[in-house]
Amino acid sequence: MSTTTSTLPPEFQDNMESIRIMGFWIFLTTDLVLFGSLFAVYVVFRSLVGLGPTPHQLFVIGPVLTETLILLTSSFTCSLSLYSARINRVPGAIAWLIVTLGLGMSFVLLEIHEFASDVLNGHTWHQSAFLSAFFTLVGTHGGHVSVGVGWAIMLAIQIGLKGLTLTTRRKLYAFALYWHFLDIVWIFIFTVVYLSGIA
Amino acid sequence: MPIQRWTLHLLRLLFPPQVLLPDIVAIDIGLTVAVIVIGVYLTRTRRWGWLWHEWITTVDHKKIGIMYLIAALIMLFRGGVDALMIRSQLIAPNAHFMGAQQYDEVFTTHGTVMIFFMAMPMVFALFNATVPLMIGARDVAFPRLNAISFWLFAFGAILLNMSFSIGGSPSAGWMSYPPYSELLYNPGVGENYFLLSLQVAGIGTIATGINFLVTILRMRAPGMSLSKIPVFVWSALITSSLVLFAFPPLTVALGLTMLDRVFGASFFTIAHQGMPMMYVNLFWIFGHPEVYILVMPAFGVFSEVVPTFSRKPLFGYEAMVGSLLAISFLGYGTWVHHFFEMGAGPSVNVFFGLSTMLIAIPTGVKMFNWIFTMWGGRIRLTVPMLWQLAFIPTFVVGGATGIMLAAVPGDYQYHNSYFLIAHFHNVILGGTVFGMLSGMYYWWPKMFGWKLNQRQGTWAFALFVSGFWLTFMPQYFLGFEGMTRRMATYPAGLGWTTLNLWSTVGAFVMGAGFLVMVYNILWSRRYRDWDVTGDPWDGRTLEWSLPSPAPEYNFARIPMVQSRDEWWAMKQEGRTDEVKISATTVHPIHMPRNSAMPIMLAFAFFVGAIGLIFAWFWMAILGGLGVIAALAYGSFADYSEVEIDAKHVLQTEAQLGRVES
Amino acid sequence: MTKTRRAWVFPAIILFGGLLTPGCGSDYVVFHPAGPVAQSELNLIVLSAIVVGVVIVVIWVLWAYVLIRFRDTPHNTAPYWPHWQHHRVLEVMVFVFATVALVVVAIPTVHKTYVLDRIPSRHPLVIDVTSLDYKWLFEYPVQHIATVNYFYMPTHRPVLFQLTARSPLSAFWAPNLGGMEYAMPNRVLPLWLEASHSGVFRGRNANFTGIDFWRMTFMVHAVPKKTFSHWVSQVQAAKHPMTRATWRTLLKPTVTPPLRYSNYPSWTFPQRPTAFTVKGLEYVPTKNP
Amino acid sequence: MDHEHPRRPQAPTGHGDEVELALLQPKMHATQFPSLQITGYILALVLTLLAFGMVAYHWVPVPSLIPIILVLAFIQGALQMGIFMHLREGRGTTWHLPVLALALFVGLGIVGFSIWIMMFKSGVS
Ligand code: HEA
Ligand code: HEA
Ligand code: CUA
Ligand SMILES: [Cu+2]
Repeated sequence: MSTTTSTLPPEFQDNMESIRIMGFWIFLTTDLVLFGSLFAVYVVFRSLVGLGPTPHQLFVIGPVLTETLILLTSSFTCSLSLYSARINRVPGAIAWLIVTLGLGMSFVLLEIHEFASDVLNGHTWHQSAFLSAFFTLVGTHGGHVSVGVGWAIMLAIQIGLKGLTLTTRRKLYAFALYWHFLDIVWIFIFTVVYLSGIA
Repeated sequence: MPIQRWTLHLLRLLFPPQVLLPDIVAIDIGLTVAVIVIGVYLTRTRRWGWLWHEWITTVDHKKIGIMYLIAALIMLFRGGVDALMIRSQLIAPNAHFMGAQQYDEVFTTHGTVMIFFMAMPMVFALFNATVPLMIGARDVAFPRLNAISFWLFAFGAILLNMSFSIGGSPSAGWMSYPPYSELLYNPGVGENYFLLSLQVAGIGTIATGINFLVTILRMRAPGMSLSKIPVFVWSALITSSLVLFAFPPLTVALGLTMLDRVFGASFFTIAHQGMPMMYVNLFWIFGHPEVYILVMPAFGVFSEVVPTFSRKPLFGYEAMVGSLLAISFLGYGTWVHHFFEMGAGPSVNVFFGLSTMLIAIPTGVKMFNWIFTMWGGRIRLTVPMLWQLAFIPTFVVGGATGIMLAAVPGDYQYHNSYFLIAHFHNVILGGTVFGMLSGMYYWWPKMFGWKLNQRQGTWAFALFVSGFWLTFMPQYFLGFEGMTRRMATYPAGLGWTTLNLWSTVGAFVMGAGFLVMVYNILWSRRYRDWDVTGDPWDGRTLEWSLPSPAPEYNFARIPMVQSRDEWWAMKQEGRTDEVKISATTVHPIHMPRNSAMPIMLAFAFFVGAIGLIFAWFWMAILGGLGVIAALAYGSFADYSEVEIDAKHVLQTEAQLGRVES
Repeated sequence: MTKTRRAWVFPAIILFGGLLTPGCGSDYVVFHPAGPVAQSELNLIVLSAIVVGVVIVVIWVLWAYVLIRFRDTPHNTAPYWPHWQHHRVLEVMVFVFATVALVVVAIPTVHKTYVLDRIPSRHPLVIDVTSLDYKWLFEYPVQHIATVNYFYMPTHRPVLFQLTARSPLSAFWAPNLGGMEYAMPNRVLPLWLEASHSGVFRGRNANFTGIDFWRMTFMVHAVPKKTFSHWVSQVQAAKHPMTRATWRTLLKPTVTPPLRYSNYPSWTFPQRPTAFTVKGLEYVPTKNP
Repeated sequence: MDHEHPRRPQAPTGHGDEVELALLQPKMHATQFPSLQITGYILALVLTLLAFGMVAYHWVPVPSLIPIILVLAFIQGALQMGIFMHLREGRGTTWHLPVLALALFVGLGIVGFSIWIMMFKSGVS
């Protein structure tokens, strides 16, 4: 199993850049434990509804399914962006990145809309431990997605300015990892929070 | 008079009535004077630029290590003063040296400062100072992130210490259990300080964990396989991985409490069906691994110190590494032993009681292996070795009482009593503090280039250790007499008086030991005993192959490692010339460039944290924008480097006598 | 070298002083059990102390031996083995030693944890305990009386304490009778204790709840059955019931002297404990409402 | 552990020796059509809609419903990791894999144990 530098994927050809990618992976694992803790809180608090609504009463599944499909699609377009970068198509990489961040933004907007309508119905997180856990778990994910959108914007600018260098390739790769990771977290939110909630 | 009202209002916000105690005012004045004196001194000697270029913006792991060490020693003093205040209050029944509120604040800050702002930075000081040198690397994997970690820690520490004079200290204990820590029982900003200072420092800690994990896995010199790295490096590796998975639950626990307090959520409140025990659960998912985070580096230090001063290789390297792995793994599954009393049921308690006990096996393997390392060796009683020698008999007592605590029905009687206080000081001081001090004395010459006086060091050691035994042994018996922790004072007639007196006397003996140690450092700095060899202890690992202190690029030539105690092997086989370079082989070296971004980023966090503490949301948003700006700036600036040209390297090495003729 | 050696005398003296001070006076509440629960816990404490004591002694002896024998002095005749770093048999022995010691502690730990979780009687006396800020409220649901900061219990009859709190998390601890258990808001936890001889015992809150936490103590009067019924009828006869107004004063964060009430409103204690409901006399977890 | 060095093309020696930019020759391993990505996308959609259908249209009885959709979520997570997250790419030893496994273990442990602990199963203590 001897690998020479040139047969490695491009992001790993430079040693320092490959070390940075590994650092990012490790960061994602800590984020995974962070979400694990939030899931633990949510699962334990699910039934602590007090005088507030139960999950069943609260959730409207239609918009959530839309959010899910949007995020899945953005995950796909994100992988296309990395794919374009790997076949050295700068415009493709940037274009798919922009599509991705656009989808991410619409996901965030839909989520804000969902939260806002809950709050307007009087279901603030003050109302019960369940609502606190719900808003926090889903909100933390949403916050991560928003950060990802900001990051994607900067990345698109950087790739536009500098082209595909060692550094921008590594950044795009890290961004893709982040984005897919959030997608996976969302799948679990969709399953554990929403689907289980209305089941 | 609206202006007057507003000023009064502002003043009251900044200095709530309980803060206007004469002692605090005195300390505030003292602090202000100290800051002014330092400022004037720096201006007079024109040192501002030096401070900025050499230290504040540095990304050099060696300098960051020194800054961590200084911060940790200052915090040891701060936490130690708190400890002496605690002990002074408890010296006699019905004492009113402090009021109850102030006592509560003092033990809370004592615990918080000691664990998060003394022990953790002390550990990171040693990691930073030595790990890259021990693995033959020129720096850590992410030097700028390393500086960010340090500054986040520093601003976290400033936040916690600020609480004392601006707004009020936290007073709910170092683990801040809700609902007591919720607004209902704890209005005011003290608790917010606790939550946010730990949050800010915690982010830095996670970053350090990532950094050292990657450094050790990816930056080793050629030939240095994982089975050849020194055990201290193993301990750093494993500690880092514990940090990775222990801190996120803490982040969540603190974050949710903050949401409750500042944003009106209902996680751990009594009302709205909040569930405070979930905080306790999350806190200890972090808290138990945390105590191993504190002790494993000490185990690592001892695994370096014992072989060096016994002139023998470490006994059972594989077992030593394996037991570290086993402890860290088991350490994730024991946390319920901190709340056996919550009624989770016998099966839960039995499971966690047994998993706790299991840790005695790998720890026991280590204890015996250190003894076997000394067996058949030649023991030199240097100061680092003395600390190690005190560690073995002390730690075994603390560990043994830990096993007693893990016997579930026994814990129903010990929980929250002074037996518990004695247990954990026994392991924390006997393990972590002895270990870190041992490491400090051991690596001091490597960090600073001069040695600490041995005779004074021995006295500091003797006073500190004897004070330790006198302080904490009586506390076990106080536990059996039914004395619980966190009592602001106690009535006479319960039989607690004598033992408490002993304990207080012991604490002051420890204080004296600490003072001798400070004197030791200052004296040794005044009459510097330079270490010209780079290898003052006849060491075994790679850091001793370098001059003291190491040049900024550490290794002019990256060593090709062949065996475990590589430097020892070089000395034995007469290969020491391998570290020298020649004019033909020298290359220019790229090093990361200093950056102001880390301190700016940490400062933005600081501003945001203050905004959240006082619920000044505009300020929190400002801080958030600052963070984004710093990150964006960092992203565009990329990792810039400076080149140290070959001539300069050659010159430096020649001065150190490390160029082949 | 002599200087170093002198420095060692100091810790040695203090160590012995520290170990010799404690005796076994009656102040050592944990060592003077007055009931089966505390007795059983004490037995485990003693057993575990002996086992870990053996471990400590073994380590100390080895440590002292090595330290004396293998010093780096010019005329030391001890062997020097600069390459000795493995010994399979020794390593296995250490492993076995620790494991055996642990098993000795672990078996009774498991056994007792389960035993202490089952109340040994179908007819316990039930006392509902509420931790209020800086005081303890005891209510007898059958006798319909209530006391503050002290209570009577008959000897030789298991008592089932049902613990809850209208204050931050507290811990109910009467060391002579047995170990502690949390009293927490929103939840009722069961704890059983029994007195096997009469006496007056101290109890206290063992979990920090605020500035007057250290004053939050109570007295347990364990008395023969007759005396107990007598006391109950005395309290009932006093015609001094707890009212809504008294309850409100009790809720305030204050320290109070012992008090007693001939009756109390039932809503002062959670009717439907969140987690438990009575089924026969077995306490089983219920689903949330 | 000992075998990793021969595999490593050059020693990681700090910041000194980065590969020259010109040497960089990105090569695609796959074909010129992103078929892997498309497969992944379709699989994700199918799994999501399957889970959704089970809940919304009661395709399976309630008791086994939640375990089944959880299993579906795990399958989808694994697929996404494998296909989109380039899980096995790396240089030298791919260290992120064991760390990731550990994190999963810890994360699931936190969830599982928390549920168990918070059931308050004590009879009498
Ligand atoms: C450095 C820190 C450190 C370390 C290393 C340990 C190590 C251990 N601790 Fe400790 N502990 C704390 C710091 C630490 N602890 C703190 C800070 C608290 C309280 C926090 C608070 O409430 O504020 C605490 C509380 C605490 C509790 C909770 C008590 C309570 O709240 O009621 C328990 C209970 O099981 C416990 C057990 C143990 C055990 C079994 C070990 C074991 O790891 C010890 C293992 C070592 C040995 C056993 C000695 C060597 C072994 C041999 C020689 C082999 C043979 C030995 C035997 C067979 C016995 N600890
Ligand atoms: C690393 C952790 C660490 C360390 C090193 C220490 C060190 C000490 N601790 Fe600490 N302690 C904790 C962690 C630690 N502690 C924690 C987590 C708690 C729980 C808090 C809580 O309940 O929330 C606690 C609680 C605690 C209590 C219980 C308070 C209570 O519950 O009411 C006591 C009481 O004796 C105590 C004492 C001491 C003493 C005497 C020292 C000594 O070792 C201190 C050493 C002394 C010095 C280093 C002195 C410094 C020098 C000077 C001040 C110069 C002046 C000198 C003279 C005038 C002679 N500690
Ligand atoms: Cu510490 Cu569990
Ligand atoms: Cu512990």
